Amino acid sequence: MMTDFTPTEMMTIAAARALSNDDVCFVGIGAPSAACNVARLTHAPDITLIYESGTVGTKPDVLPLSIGDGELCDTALFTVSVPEMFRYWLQGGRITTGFLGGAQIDRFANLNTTVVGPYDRPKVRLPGGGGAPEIASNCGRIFITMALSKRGFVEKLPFVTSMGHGEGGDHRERLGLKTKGPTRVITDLCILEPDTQTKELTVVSIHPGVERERIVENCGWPIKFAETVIETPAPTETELSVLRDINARTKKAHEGAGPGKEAA
Amino acid sequence: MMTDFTPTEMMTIAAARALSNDDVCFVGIGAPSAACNVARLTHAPDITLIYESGTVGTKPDVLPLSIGDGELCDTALFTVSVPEMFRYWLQGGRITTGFLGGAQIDRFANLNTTVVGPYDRPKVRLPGGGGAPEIASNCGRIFITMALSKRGFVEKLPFVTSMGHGEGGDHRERLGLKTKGPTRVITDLCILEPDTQTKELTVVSIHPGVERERIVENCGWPIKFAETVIETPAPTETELSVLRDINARTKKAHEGAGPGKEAA
Amino acid sequence: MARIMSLTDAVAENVRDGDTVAMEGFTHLIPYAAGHEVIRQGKKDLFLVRMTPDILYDQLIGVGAARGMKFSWGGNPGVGSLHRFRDAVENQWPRPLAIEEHSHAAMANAYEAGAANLPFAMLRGYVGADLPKVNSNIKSVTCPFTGEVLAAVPAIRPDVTIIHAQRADRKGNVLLEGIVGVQKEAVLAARRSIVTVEEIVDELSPPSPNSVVLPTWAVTAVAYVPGGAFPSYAHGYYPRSNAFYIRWDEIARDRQTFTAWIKENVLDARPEDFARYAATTSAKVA
Amino acid sequence: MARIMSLTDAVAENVRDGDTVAMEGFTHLIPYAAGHEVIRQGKKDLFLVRMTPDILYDQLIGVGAARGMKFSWGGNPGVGSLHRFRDAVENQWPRPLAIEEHSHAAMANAYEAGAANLPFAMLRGYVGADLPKVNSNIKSVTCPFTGEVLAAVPAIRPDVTIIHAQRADRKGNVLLEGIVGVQKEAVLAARRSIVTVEEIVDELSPPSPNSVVLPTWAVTAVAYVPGGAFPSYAHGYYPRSNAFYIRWDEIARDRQTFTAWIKENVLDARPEDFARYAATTSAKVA
Repeated sequence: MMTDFTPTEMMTIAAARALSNDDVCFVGIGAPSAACNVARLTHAPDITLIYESGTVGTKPDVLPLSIGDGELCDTALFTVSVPEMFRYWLQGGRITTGFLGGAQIDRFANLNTTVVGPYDRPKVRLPGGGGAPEIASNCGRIFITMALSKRGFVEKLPFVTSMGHGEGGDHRERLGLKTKGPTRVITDLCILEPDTQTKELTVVSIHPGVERERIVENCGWPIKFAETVIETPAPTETELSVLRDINARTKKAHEGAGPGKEAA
Repeated sequence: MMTDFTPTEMMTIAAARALSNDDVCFVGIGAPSAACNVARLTHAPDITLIYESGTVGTKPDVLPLSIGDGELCDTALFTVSVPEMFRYWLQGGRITTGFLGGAQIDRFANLNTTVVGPYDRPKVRLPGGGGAPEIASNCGRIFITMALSKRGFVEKLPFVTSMGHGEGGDHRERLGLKTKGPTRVITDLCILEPDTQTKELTVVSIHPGVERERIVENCGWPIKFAETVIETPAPTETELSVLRDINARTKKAHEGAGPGKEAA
Repeated sequence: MARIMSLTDAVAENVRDGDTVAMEGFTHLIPYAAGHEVIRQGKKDLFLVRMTPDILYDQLIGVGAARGMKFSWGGNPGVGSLHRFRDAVENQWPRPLAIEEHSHAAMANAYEAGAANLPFAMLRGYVGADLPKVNSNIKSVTCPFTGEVLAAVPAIRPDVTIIHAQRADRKGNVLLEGIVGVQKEAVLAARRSIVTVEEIVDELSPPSPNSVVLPTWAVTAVAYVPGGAFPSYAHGYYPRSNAFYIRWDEIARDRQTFTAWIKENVLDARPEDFARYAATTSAKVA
Repeated sequence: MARIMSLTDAVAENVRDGDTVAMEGFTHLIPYAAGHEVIRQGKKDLFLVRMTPDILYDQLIGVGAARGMKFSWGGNPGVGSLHRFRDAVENQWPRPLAIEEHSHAAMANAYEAGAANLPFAMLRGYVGADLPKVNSNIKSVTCPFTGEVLAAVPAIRPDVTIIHAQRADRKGNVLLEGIVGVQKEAVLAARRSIVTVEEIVDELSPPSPNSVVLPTWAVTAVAYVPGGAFPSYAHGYYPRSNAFYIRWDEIARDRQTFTAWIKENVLDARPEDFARYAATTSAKVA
């Protein structure tokens, strides 16, 4: 049990713990990618990691900067075309867990990565949905990881890029979805899970040293706490060292190549 | 110029001559396969031969017994899955020429390889259409090769497995087809082509030594002759020796393996 | 995760009476050994699915294991008729066989749609052909953008798909190469799947990053059955016995010779008997 | 048959003002050298198509070559925004950019439908998402067998597709390996295609019978441009320059530094300049 760790490290490790050896996991880039690989390098060595570029069963030694780094293909069991990835593997219902991040989330775990402001006259144009709309509907369940902040956790999304629990309650079932949708949101301060009835995100676990007030202050809606809230176990020494090692390897690997004048 | 050849040899060689170096040819098994490979080994060395098993640009040394013999894959430029073959390559409009055989044909070059007698109570159950229905509609043009006989060239087909010119005239256009359909039928006695207006198959070339009467007698409908009918040039020495060589190699290769007791 | 198990157990656990079963292989890698095990175990009322029912399905039909068949080309390739299939369709012997007949393009698309978890497939197909008149599972769909009308067929979703492959690793990941047909789609479209293999290896080592691999979590059971595709072939292991395909014509033409052949070569035989076909051939070329 | 020609001629002959152009590459094998040639030749009013418009499309948008773009994810992967893209959408600089936005699944299926010569693609997609509200090219289709409603999008049929590949043989047959993205589909869906390659070889020698090959008769032009995917990468030849992707953020953030970079590295440069990226890297691993 360590006491010297950052909130981001706690977030990544808490996210990693959500995964198991039997998961077939569709990995989003950024925080999800770190969490999935920490899981693989600690308690879930046989987890299957899939990136939407087509790499299946990949075991990267450094974290990819993009979803299509060569490292992902070099260490994959096999690599398929992108149409096949989305048709046979994602839509085919073969993915147990999708791991997403996002720019904004609402209380029903809907995500926005498209625009801030009106779609036609955006204040901020974000990258867009990419794989998210169909990851959100076709994976068995969805984990989301993003830092808790008022800008990110908002009362109302300007745009629903990918559906979580929609308007809450049985909204997913009403739209014919048979998958579970978001079952856990892992932040740098706490873990949220949808209420079984209303599907509103509710704090179920608070990271060590975090005050409830700080969670309330950093959420854009009046956040609810579950009846029983536990404390997230602090990172173990192994978890932390695995995470720090892969981050160090990654940093080293992504530096170097010259500014368009010299090659890497 | 040879004078000592069989009608089947003449048929195969006449069919081979219809193909050119630039053709991308979807090859049916049997007579079409022999013709296509004779073309490749004589005047069209760069012809692209495709078998529906997924082999593209194949150059078999012996004729395959089935459309999926290992020889086809071993000598192919590449091999794709069967869904890809039918989706990207055939339906994709990438094939210039489809080469078909059949059990029965009518005067508009429609083919039957499904049943003789009623579909529900067949007198003879034939193998069925396989790739033919979509080969017939999606290739740029179709060549057909089959021996002329009253049983094969019939007044009315019991079942249309694949469409040629339908009821004749502009029937294909009326169904929205933009491909040419059958442009030549090569038999062991003569070559037929559809009339430009009616699309009825008409004799345009007669093989050396064949009498018109014999053609009339062997056709199930009152067969028409074009105004100008030429004599098919007899096989050349090269054509005959190439055909006989590949037939000999093929015969040798397909014999051998024991009767389910010993392996090949 | 796939379980590596004996062929006998794999068939016993995964093939049930009445199942819709696809044993695929487009000339190459046809799962003969597994099909024979299905016959030996007396599975019945199967609805068989296959683009190219050849000798193996002739055998299953001839022993009366099938209530129906969905197919697109039912012949002995390059040889002629499937006599047991014809006897069933023409004379209802040994029992009637309900057929659902398609074109290759439609079957390939229907497997593809099954693998992609779509309810139907669409294609530019069947134009001017008679099959839609006798098969109510051929319908149409209209493009919402252009108004074009395309043919539509239901996705194929077998209860169980059975294939043969070159090799598996000890985790149950499977590699296929050469003429791969619709096997990947048939496995992914099915609820359960059995793969017999020529070899089980420590490392799968795909020869290219884009090789045709089925991961262990997409397969139900893997069984080691060298020679298990004979008289079909395994690219890189042994060639097709074209001679046996030719000889099958005599065996199957007559009900009695067929029945005798089945007794001797299937009912009184074991999966291990296929190993001689793998063993007596020339060295591997893969 | 593909013609093997210079990149300059290939672009001059095959890319026309106003064309719908797809330059594909899912992180891997992005055709940077060809894209730069398009900029140098001053092609204009292009409608760009790409799943993941990254730096290359940021450059094309920034110089004002594009009238519109169809895409599914427009960012600098792992780094952040595409500033030129944002400037065009948010401030119409240097000109307005009409966008047609989809999900990856929809785009991948739309390319697939284009390659298969279908007018539209269907998918289980967009459920509960807002994109259908702002994109009239997202419609629906009903399964004629089950009554299920699926999303539908038009097939993508570019006037010209441009890709980079590992190698071609002297006849113009092309081999791709590794993360192959949607390049095969993009080429087959297009009227014309340009492929730049790392190497031209006597024998293509695919490492597996099922390798990703584009035959010469399915390609319009092949150009030898070693290093032509930099700062993207060519599997087996040189790695991705993640450092350049990170650095692009500063270059593109400001209109002036962007314009200066384009002048120095594109307008005043030549296709041959890409060779240094191929040459300075570690030995091939393929």
